[in-house]
Amino acid sequence: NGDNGDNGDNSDDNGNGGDASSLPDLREEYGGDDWPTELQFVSIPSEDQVELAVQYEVLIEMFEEALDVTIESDEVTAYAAAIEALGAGTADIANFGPFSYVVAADTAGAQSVAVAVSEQDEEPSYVSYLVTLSDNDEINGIEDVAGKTVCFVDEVSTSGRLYPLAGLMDAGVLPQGEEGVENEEEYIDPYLAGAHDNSVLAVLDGTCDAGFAYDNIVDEQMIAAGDLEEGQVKVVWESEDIPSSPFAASGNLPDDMIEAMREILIDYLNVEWLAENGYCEDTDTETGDCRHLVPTNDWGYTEATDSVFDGIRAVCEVTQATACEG
Amino acid sequence: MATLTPEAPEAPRSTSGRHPVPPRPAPHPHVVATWAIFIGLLAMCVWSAYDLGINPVTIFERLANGVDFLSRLVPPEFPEPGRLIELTLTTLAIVFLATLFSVVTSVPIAIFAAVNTTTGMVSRQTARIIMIFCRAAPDLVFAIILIRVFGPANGALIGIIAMGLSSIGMVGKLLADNIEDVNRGPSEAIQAAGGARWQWIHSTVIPQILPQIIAHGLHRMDINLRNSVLLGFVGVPGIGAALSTAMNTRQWQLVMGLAIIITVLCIFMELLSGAIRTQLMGRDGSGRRRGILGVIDRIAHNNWVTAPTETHQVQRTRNGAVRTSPQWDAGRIQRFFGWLVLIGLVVAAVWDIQINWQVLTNTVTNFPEVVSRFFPPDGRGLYWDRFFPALVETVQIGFASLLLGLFIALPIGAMAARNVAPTPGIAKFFRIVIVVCRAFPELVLAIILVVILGFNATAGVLALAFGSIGLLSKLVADSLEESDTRVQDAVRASGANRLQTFFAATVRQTAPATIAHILYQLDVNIRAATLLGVLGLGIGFDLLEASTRNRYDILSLIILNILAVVVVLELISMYVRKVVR
Amino acid sequence: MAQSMMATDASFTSSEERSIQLRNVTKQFGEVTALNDINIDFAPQKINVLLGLSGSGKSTLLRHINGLHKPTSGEVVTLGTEVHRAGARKLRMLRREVGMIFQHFHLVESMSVLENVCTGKLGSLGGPRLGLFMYPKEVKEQAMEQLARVGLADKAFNRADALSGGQMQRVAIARALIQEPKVLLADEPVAALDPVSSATVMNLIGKIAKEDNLTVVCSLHQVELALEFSDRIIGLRGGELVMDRDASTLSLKEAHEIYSAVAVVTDEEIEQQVPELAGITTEQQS
Amino acid sequence: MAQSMMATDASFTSSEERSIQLRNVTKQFGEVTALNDINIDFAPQKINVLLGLSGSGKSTLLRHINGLHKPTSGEVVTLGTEVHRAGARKLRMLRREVGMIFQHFHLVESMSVLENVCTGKLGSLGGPRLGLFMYPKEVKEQAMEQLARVGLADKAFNRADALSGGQMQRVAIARALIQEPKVLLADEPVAALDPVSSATVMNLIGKIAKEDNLTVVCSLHQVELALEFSDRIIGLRGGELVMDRDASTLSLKEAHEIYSAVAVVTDEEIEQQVPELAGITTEQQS
Ligand SMILES: Nc1ncnc2c1ncn2[C@@H]1O[C@H](COP(=O)(O)OP(=O)(O)OP(=O)(O)O)[C@@H](O)[C@H]1O
Ligand SMILES: Nc1ncnc2c1ncn2[C@@H]1O[C@H](COP(=O)(O)OP(=O)(O)OP(=O)(O)O)[C@@H](O)[C@H]1O
Ligand SMILES: [Mg+2]
Ligand SMILES: [Mg+2]
Repeated sequence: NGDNGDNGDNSDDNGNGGDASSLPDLREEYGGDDWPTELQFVSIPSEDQVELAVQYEVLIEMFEEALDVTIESDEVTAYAAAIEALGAGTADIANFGPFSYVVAADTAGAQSVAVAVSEQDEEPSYVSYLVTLSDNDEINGIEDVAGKTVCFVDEVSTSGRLYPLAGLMDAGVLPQGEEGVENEEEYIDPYLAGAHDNSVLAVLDGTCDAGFAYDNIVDEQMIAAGDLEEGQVKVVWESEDIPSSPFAASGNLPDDMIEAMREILIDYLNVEWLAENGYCEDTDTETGDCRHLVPTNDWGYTEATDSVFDGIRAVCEVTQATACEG
Repeated sequence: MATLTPEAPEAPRSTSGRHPVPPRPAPHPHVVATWAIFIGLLAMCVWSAYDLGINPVTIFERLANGVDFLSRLVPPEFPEPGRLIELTLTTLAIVFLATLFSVVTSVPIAIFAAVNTTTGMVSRQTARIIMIFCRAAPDLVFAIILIRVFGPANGALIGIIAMGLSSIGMVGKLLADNIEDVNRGPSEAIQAAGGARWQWIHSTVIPQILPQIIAHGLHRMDINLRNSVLLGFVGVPGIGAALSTAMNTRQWQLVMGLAIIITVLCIFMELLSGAIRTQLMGRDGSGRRRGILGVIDRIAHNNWVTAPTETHQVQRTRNGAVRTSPQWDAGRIQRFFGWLVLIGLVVAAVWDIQINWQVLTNTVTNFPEVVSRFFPPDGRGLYWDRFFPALVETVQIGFASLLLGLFIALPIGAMAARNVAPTPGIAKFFRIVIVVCRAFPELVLAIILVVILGFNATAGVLALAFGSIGLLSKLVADSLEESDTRVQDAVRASGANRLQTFFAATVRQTAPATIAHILYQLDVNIRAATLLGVLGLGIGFDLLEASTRNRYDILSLIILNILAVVVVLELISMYVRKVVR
Repeated sequence: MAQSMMATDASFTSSEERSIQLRNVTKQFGEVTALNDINIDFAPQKINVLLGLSGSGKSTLLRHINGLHKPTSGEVVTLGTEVHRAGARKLRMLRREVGMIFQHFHLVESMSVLENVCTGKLGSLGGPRLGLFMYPKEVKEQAMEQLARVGLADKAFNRADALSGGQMQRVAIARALIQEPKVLLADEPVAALDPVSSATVMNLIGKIAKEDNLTVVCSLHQVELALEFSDRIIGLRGGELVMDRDASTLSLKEAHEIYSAVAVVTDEEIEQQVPELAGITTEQQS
Repeated sequence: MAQSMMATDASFTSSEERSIQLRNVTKQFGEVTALNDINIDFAPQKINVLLGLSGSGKSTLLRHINGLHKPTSGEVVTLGTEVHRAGARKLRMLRREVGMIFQHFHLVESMSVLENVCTGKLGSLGGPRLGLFMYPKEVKEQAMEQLARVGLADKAFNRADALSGGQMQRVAIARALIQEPKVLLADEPVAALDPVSSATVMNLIGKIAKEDNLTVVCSLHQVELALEFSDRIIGLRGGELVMDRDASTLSLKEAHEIYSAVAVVTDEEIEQQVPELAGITTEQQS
């Protein structure tokens, strides 16, 4: 490996440009003779993902080398199928959205390995927005949407449905029933737009008075795509922090193997280590070339025990959403 | 010519040596080309299956492992009745309006496309290009584009237009063929009486193809009902959307329940359209009409319809005026109520889907701007690494599933044909098998298979192969039944047995039709393979991804790629069908 | 217009006297010469029968009269209209006055008998019609009347395909009559019918031609029928006029000569088709 | 077998003398009686023609001879086989010796002429064939020979649907001949053909029947052809035998009587179909 084209010659801050030997042989270190030698990896485009194509090449390369395995990789959109596959043993490792991870953990025994973060010591999280047209004077907070048409993303969206529901309950717009959301239609006019940008588009064309979408789509993506002009909408509410997309492994894998994976992600797969070992040059997490080697265009990975996702479980508890059922 | 002398009629004729079989003349270049195409396609099928790693042994092993998952599908769970009815009505309304839209637009397009009714070369080619384009683009593609135009609020409208547009290709093509096959005598008679073009088209061509218009409409409604399931995954409301949600929330029992509902609806639709078609085609052997019309006929005959019997007297009504409208017999009642029901259905369906007119007018004004964003197509450097291999995988899935499907579909089709099956009971049994296979949504099957078999093309290939049982066996069975039985008689009269007659007369008669059906199935499979994108297979995955991430330039590049593949295929099969007749 | 006719040929007289004139009409279909320099006039109010083998050019000649074919060279004048140079509008005007019936009736089988008859009137109506209800009441009444004439008033609302062949041809006649034509062209009107129906239909054409003073040009295969119903018999062979006789002057004996002259197959023709047959027979004899 | 025949009817003799015998054959299709108590014997090596109107039962009778239909009651013995009670195997054995040709030829249109002829031999070959290459060389040579006999050797590799009607019928004849039949059944072999082709085909059948000593049973519509080519003429009307004459004893005059007895329409029949016609004519005259 180490043929990452554009670095090569002028690597002044580290001398050993792209040397494979810098990765330890973890299989030997952990004594993993009983580890499987073939792994099935499924990747699901996560909600907060910006780029069309996520580059898992470096990750897979590093896993294959350090764990001495071969990895078969597939992309899917239907993450229900991914969860089932993890449970059925036809898939071993996967990157999940935060919410689907919770379901996978609770029903299919998935284990969180690590979470991507955009700065080294940052919290691994993002938020959901409630937006409305800038010139809408009636809606200035989440409590103002009572009786209005409100756009959600879909039944199973963490930031586009679950956290917003919890927020609406918190603000007293929706009552907190025994069974979670009850008779939602009596209090607001809910509308499932199908996607985050559709939710914003629906606000723009007047279908909805206000809509939920995650931060990045409003702040960057739709503006870049030309669907939205700066200042067209205003953000009237932000959700609590939502944990970012974790990298998970099947609970059927040996524990020490999962531990070894965690070591790779946390200790090695970050812009600093990659730059030091000649994979790339610029460690800047906004502009540098190293960030492209981290699958989610972030700094790297950080520890995420299962309890990080308790926030989502709590939201599930509050909202009793069907999506949370296993 | 010694053999012809009356004195030696018993002389062993073959030993005369006078009539060796002459060398077969060199085949026509078109025939050679067609064989080359066949061999190429077959090689493509085998290579695809090999390259995708389709391996029957592992398939069976894994299917055995899947039993655990299957147990979670039962017992099926159904939505509460109110919701169920609402969903069903929405789906039916969308499917009905989409079909109506396509039929109404197809008729004029077909008239321009048919050689005997077109107004000129330019309009003919234009009409044909429109049809090819509509055929080539899967409805999912139309839906993805339209969702950008109409906004998410008008999901039903998007479904109607998307399915309507993609139906125009097929319905228009079939109708154009029908128009070309129409008896031209009546048209000529009207021309000879001084009728102008649009007069004779209206008065002779359209009445002659009216039964076909309705039959194709009903047939297409069948197909659209199945397709509507898929459109549910991109936001078209109805059962498909419910299925999508159930699947995402992993309520597998509900998924099963909804799949059963869709299957039942499809069977119901199939029966209904079959019944309507037989009604249209008229009377049974004894001259009496079947079903409800027969009842009306009999009532009418006994009681209140008095058809005048005087052959040389102008018919008069009770008050002495010349009768110029038909009596209210079964036929007129049927026509009258037929129209009434149609209009009623349109009104009900339009009301049911609740178009959001205000949003619609807002969004339609955006149309040019939205469309302009699709240009120029651009792969952003991902084409060769990502999209092209995905496209190849999609095509491979199409081919491999055809190969697999042939092994299953051809024998089933043969057994379902009444004139081939050993007993009528067997034919009937396989007919039922076909109907059920046809009705079960491929997509649901694909998802189940993906879970069981893992994330590889095998699941998609199996699902599509299963789908070809429904379509291909039916077409094969129908064309076997339509073969000219008198030819079979002739071969039988020379003492040939059942099997010999089947191969010599029946198979050879239907071979051209069967080849056309197989090519059509390939077409269908490749288009369906793009739709497997919702499971992450092939180019369809990138299509959906580009759509959700607003990459319009990539979206249009992928669409152009899909169109190119389907059009190339279409041209090949058009050529082959022309040579093989 | 009369002037231009005169100019081309001095023998052309007013359309009163000769309702249809063909002058040096030749028609080529690719390499096939379907009509070869045909000159013929049809006087008004007479029944003319064309006799000839299949492929002799009967249909082609008939279709020149109302402009369904245009001559490769030569001139056709029908009811004063120069068919060979008429444009689409002019042809439609002419065709309103020329009824035509065909061997295979050419009815729209899925349509009611009454509506089929009404379609004959389309030439004089503007705009397309998509159903019986779209025709004016007068047209429908006229259609009823014509159906009564051909003895099918009781079948007016039947579908056309529920009729027998003879009845279908009578409907086709009614469709031609509703045009109130001056000329009736009939292309083998009874070739597809059984003997009973043939007789009925030919009877009917003869009767109506008398009643309405029609000029009839009719192609036939059967010499007996031709003799019985025509004023004049014209024989065609290979696109050429080989005979033109007044029917009233013909005896039954002469009729058979006509038949053999026009329609019976010669040995050469058979041998032409299967050259080996002759050869084989000879060998055998030797 | 001969015994059982004797038992049923003393007049049954050996199959040498009478190659086809029908005894009291009645055939019902639902309510229609297609054949009504027919008794007839066909002597070997003679050409027999069935004359009759459409629906008179000609096809039905022919199809009884090789067991394509079974009688509702009565007995059919062909070449010594009791057709009315033969099982599938026995029928196949019989059919190898009985060639049959049809009005519409019934060729597989997408197949080559040569292969079409070869299918006639299937009865004597084991197993299904899916292409010309699957037939033994001898069969193909025989087929070529028969094609040469009917004058179509040069068309052997044409597709059957590229031929004219007369040529198709000759291919069908070759297909029947390759069976080396003793009996040739022909169901209106020329009804779909023009006069020239008809004459060719009938000539050919006559010639071949002589050469190969065939027993021919052929249904026809045309009395002239019947007279020219047959040894015996049998008239059917409404499923009943109404005439049975030796052709050689018939004069041309008698032939016309035959025609009127069997095929010409009576005035009553015309009036039955269109009672009004008569009425109107009277009205007009009055
Ligand atoms: N549209 C056409 N294109 C090419 N050739 C034609 C066409 N119409 C007629 N012919 C040819 O012209 C010749 C005369 O044909 P025509 O139909 O006038 O004969 P016909 O006497 O009416 O014969 P039939 O009794 O079969 O109707 C034939 O050789 C025929 O093949
Ligand atoms: N398979 C059948 N089912 C029912 N009725 C039949 C069948 N075959 C023949 N018939 C009837 O039997 C009668 C005799 O028919 P057949 O075909 O033998 O007449 P045909 O003399 O051959 O007439 P054509 O000249 O029209 O061929 C007709 O009334 C016909 O309708
Ligand atoms: Mg003609
Ligand atoms: Mg018959």
